[in-house]
Amino acid sequence: MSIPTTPGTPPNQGAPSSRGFIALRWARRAPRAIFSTDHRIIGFGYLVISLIAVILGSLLSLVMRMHLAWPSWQLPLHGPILPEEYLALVTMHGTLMLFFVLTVAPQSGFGNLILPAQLGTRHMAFPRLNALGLYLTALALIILVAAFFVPGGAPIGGWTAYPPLSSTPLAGPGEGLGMDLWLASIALFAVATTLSSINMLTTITKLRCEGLTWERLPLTVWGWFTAAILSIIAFSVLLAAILLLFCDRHLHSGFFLPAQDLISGVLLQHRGDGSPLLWLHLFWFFGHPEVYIAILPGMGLTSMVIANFSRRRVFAYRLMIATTLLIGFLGIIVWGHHMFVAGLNPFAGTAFSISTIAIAIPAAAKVFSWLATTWGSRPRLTTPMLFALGFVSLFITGGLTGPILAQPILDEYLHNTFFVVAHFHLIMAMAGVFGLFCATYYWAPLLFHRTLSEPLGKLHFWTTLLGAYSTFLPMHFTGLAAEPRHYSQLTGIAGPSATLLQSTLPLQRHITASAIFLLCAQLPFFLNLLLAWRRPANDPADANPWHATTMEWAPNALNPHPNDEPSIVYRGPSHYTDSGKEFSPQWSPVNTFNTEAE
Amino acid sequence: MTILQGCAQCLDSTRATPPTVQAAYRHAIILLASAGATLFIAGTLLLRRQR
Amino acid sequence: MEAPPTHGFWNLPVDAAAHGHALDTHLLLNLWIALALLALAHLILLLGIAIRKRTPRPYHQLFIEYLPLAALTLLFAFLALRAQQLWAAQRYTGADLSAMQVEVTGQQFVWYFRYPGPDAAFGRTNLSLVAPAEVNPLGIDPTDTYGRDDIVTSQLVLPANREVDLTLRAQDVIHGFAIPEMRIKQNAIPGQTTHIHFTPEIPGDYAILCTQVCGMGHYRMLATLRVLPPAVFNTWLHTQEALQAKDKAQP
Amino acid sequence: MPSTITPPEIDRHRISDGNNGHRPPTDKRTGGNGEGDGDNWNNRPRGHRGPHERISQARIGLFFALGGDLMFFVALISVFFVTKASGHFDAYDHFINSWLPTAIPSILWLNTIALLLSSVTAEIARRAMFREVDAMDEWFGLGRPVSYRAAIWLSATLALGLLFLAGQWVAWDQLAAQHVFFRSNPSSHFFYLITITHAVHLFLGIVGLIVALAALKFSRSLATRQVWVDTTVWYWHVMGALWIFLFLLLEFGQ
Repeated sequence: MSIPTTPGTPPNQGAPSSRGFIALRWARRAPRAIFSTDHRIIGFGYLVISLIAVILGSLLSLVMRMHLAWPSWQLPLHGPILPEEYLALVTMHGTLMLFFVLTVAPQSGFGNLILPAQLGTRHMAFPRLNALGLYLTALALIILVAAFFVPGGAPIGGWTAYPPLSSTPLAGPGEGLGMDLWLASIALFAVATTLSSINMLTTITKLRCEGLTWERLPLTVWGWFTAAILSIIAFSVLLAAILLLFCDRHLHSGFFLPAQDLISGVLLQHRGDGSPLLWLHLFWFFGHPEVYIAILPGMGLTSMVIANFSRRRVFAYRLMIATTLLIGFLGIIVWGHHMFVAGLNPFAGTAFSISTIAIAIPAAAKVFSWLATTWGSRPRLTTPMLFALGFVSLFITGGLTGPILAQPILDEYLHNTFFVVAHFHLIMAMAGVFGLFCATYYWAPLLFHRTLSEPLGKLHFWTTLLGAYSTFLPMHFTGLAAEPRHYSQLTGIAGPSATLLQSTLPLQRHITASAIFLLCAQLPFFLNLLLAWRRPANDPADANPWHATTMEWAPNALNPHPNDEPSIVYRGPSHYTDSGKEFSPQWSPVNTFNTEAE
Repeated sequence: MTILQGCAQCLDSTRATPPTVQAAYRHAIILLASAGATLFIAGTLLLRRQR
Repeated sequence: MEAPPTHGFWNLPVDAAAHGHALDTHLLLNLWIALALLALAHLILLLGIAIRKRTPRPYHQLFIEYLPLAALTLLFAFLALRAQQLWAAQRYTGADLSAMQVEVTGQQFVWYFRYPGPDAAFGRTNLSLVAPAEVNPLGIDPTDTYGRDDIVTSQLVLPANREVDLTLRAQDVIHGFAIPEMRIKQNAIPGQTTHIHFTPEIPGDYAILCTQVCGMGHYRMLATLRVLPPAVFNTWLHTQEALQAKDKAQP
Repeated sequence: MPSTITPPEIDRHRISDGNNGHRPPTDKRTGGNGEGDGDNWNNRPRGHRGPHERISQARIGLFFALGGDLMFFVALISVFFVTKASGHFDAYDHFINSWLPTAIPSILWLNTIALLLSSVTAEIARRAMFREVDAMDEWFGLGRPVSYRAAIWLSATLALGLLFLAGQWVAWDQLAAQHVFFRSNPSSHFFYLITITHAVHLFLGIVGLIVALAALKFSRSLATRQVWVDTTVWYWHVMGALWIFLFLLLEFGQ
C-alpha cells in the first residue's frame, strides 16, 4: 500500500490502457462480435478461419515434403512418418487448402468484406443466413481437424475420396471414424457455402445501388457472382454424392460399390451393381467448378488492380465480363477430363477434351486483356500491383500446361504424376494465394485503416514469387520423369521401378528446400500485419490512397452512416484520363479528380 | 503353340459394359451437365433482368 | 551399364512401345509450344511494364485481342486434333484379334498377371475363392477346366514386337496401372474390366507403378515388366506351362 | 403508378418508418407505397427500398436456394438411372441386373392428392396476403383481416402437409411390413432415399409454415408477414411440383 493515491480517485485509474483492461474489453465485446450479423465482421471471421487453415495446411505440406526428400527424417515429438500418416497429410492438406482456404477466403471472406461496398449497399441480403454460413464453416473446420485425433487418424484417400477406398474401414487406417468426420465436415461445408452463395447472389442481383448497371459492375463482382453460381450448382451435387457414400458406408447400399468386393480378405456383398465411376462423375462435377470458384474472384481483382495502377480502363471490359461468365459456364461441362484413364468411355473422353481445351480461349482472352492494359503504361509498382502481376505470371505458367493435360493421349502419360501437381499448384494454389495477397495489400487501408509497409510488402512479393517458381517448376520435370503423386517414399524395393522413382530424388530435395524457403517468405507478411496493427490509424483524408475508382473507396463506403445519402453510381469503373493524372470515381458526379490534388 | 491365343477377347468383350449401361451413363452425364448449364444461364439472366 | 532412367531436356524416360514415338513427338511439341508461349507472354508483360508509350492511342481491340485469340484457337485446335487422332488410334478400337492376352489384377498392394495357358482361354474367377495362402490369389474356379492351365505370375513378361491386350481388373479398390516406358496408364476398377493394348518394342526391364492412391501401401505397389525377344519369351512361356501342368498333376 | 390514396408529403419523406402501419399500403403487389415515381431512387426510403424490394429479394434468394436443391435431386436421379441399368456378368456370361422394381404403396396416390390440395390452399393464403381491401382495412384500424384470412388457409395447408408426411410414414410402414427395407434392393434404396429426402424438404416447408403463421399472429409489419407467407408458399409449390415429378419417376420410371 505504498502507492500514493490521491483520495477520491480509485486505484488503477492511473493505468487505463493496461493489458488487463484491454483483455476485459475484448472479453466483453467478443460475444457480440462472434454472434454479429454484420457482413464485415462475418468477412473477418471467414478470413480468420482460412488463416488458421492455411497455416495448418502449409505445415502439413512441409512435413510431407520433408518426408519425401528425407524418408528417415523424424518429426519432432512424433517420430518417423508412416506411409498411412503421409497419405493422411496429403488428404488433409488438400481438403484444408481447397475448401477452407481457396473457397473461403476469396469468396466468403473478401466477398463479405468488400462486395456490399462495391455495390453501394450497406448490408447483405440475408445477414442471418450469412452468419449461419460462418458458424457452419467454423464447425466444419473443427470437425475436419478432429479427424486427426480419432483412432485410425485422418482419411488416407486424398481429397477426392474415391470409393471403395473411402467406403469401408477395412480399406485402410483412417477410413473408419476419420472418414466419417471428413464426410460430415465436407457436408456441413457444402451447406455453409450454399447458404453464403445464396446470400451473395441475392445481394448482387437485388441490392446494387442506383446506376450500377450490368456493365458498370466491377469485374470483382462478376468474379464473385460467377463463383457463387458455380458454388450453388457444384456443392449441391457434392452433398448428394456424400449422402450416397454415407449410405454405402453405413446402410449397406452399393451405389459406388460392385456387387462383390474383396477388401483385406473380407468379401463385401451388396445388392445391385454400383460403380466407383459414379462417384468420380459426381465428385468431379463438383471438383472442377470448385477450381474456378477458387480462382475467379482473383481473376476479377487482378483485372481491377492492374487497371488501377496502370491508370487505364480495363482493356475489352465487356469481353472480360463475357469471359468470366464463359469460364464459369464451361467449367460445368468439363469434369470428365479428370477421368480420361479412369474407365471413361473413350468417345466421352474426346468430348470432354474438346470442351476443356475450349476454356483456354476465354482464359487467353483474359491474359491478353491484362497484358494490353499494362502495355506501355509504366504502372506504379506498388505491392498490390506486384501481386496482381505475379498472379498474371503464375496464371500464364500454370495455365499453359492446362491444354496439355486436356489432351487425353497426353493425360494418359501425365495423369496423376507430379506434372499435374505442378499444374494445379501454379494456377490454382499459387495464383489463388497471390490473388489473396493482392486483396490484402490492396484493401488494407479499408480493412485495417492502415496501409501495410511497402518495403516489407515488396520483400514478401519477390521472395514468394521466387519460392513459388522454385518449388513448383521442377515438379513438371519430376512428373515428366513419371513420378506419381501420393507416393510416401521414392526409395524402396529394388528393380526398375525403384530406379525410376529414385531418379527424381535430387530434384525432390531441391523442391523441399524451396518449399521451406517459400514458407519462410511468408514471415514478412505476418510481420507487416503485426507492424500495421501497432501503427496509428490512417488519417480519414487518406481514405483512397491508390486513387481507385470503384465504390468501396467512396468516403465511408465500408462504414456508412445511417443518415448518409444513398449511393449513386455515375459511370463504369476505372475511368482515367489518357495522361493518367485525372480519374473519375464511380461515386462522383463531378467528372475528374486530380491524383496530385488528392 | 503360343502364337495364336484364339479369340479370348471376343468372349471378354461380352463381359465389358453393355450398350444399355453405356447409354445410361451417357444420359446421366447429359442430364447433369444440362441441368447445371441451365441453372447457370437462368441465374445470369436473372441478374440481367433485375434492372 | 544401365542407362539412366530419364533423358533429354524434358526428363522423359526411354520410350519402348510402338505408339510411344508418336506420343512423345506430340508431347514434346506441346511442351515446346507451351515454353515458347510462356516466354513470349512474360516478355510482353515485362516489356509492357518497362516501356512508356509516348502518345496514348485508341485501342485496336481487333488486333490485340481477337486476332491473337483466333491464332491461339487455331493452334489449340490443331494440337487437339492431333491428340484426338492418337487417342482414337489407341482407344477407339480394341486390340488386334491375334494380340496376346494377359489379365492384370490389382489388389492391395500387388499386381498379378495371368496368362491363359495353352487353351487360350482364361478360367472363371470368383472372389469368394480367393486364397493367397493356397496359391490362388485370383480366385480361379477349380471346377472350370479353362482355368487349370492358367499361369499366374507376379512379373509381367512379354515378347517384343507383338501386340498385347491387357485386361485390367481390381479386387478391392481402384488401382492405377501405369508403365511409363510404354506410355500407358489405365485405372483398374473393382467390378468391371477395362482393356488397354500396346506393342512393346525394345527388350528390357521396365517399371510398373500404381498411379491411383489405393491405401497405405500404395507407394510399394510396384512390379516389373520384362520384355524379352520373341524366342526367349517362348522358352519362358513353355517353362511356365510345364511348371503349371506339373503343379496341377499333383493332387 | 395507380395509388388509391396519395399519402401526405410528410409520410413520403419520413426516414425508415419500417412500414409499421404508418403509411397506407396501397400497392397491389405488396402494399408498398410512396414511390409514385418508381424510377427515382432518391425518393425511396433509405436502408430498404420499400416492401416490394424486400419480397422480391426473398423470392430471388429462394430461387437460388431451390436451384441448388434442384441440382441435388438431379444428381440423385442421374444415379437412379445408371443404377437401374447397371448389372454384371455372372459365371456363365449372363448379364445379371438385380434391379427389382419396388411396388409403390397406393397410399402415395392419396398423399399426392393431399399435397396438391395443400398447394391450392397455400396459394389462396398467399393471394389473401395481397388483398388491397383487407390491407386498407388494417390500416384504418379495423382488425387484421389479412392475417385472419391467410392464417385459416395456411393452417389448412399445414394440416394437409402433416397429412402428407403421415401418409408417407404409413407408406414406409406398409413397405416394412412387406419386408421391403432400404437395404433390400437398389430400387428400394432409391425409393427410401427419394421419399425421405423429399420428406425432409417438406418438413422444412412445415417449419416455414409455422414461422409464417407465427408471423401472421405476432408481426405488426404487413411487409414482413407478406414476405414469410409468400416465400413459404412458393417453396411449398416447388416441393409439390418436385414431388409430382419424383412420384411419377418412382411409379412409372422404375
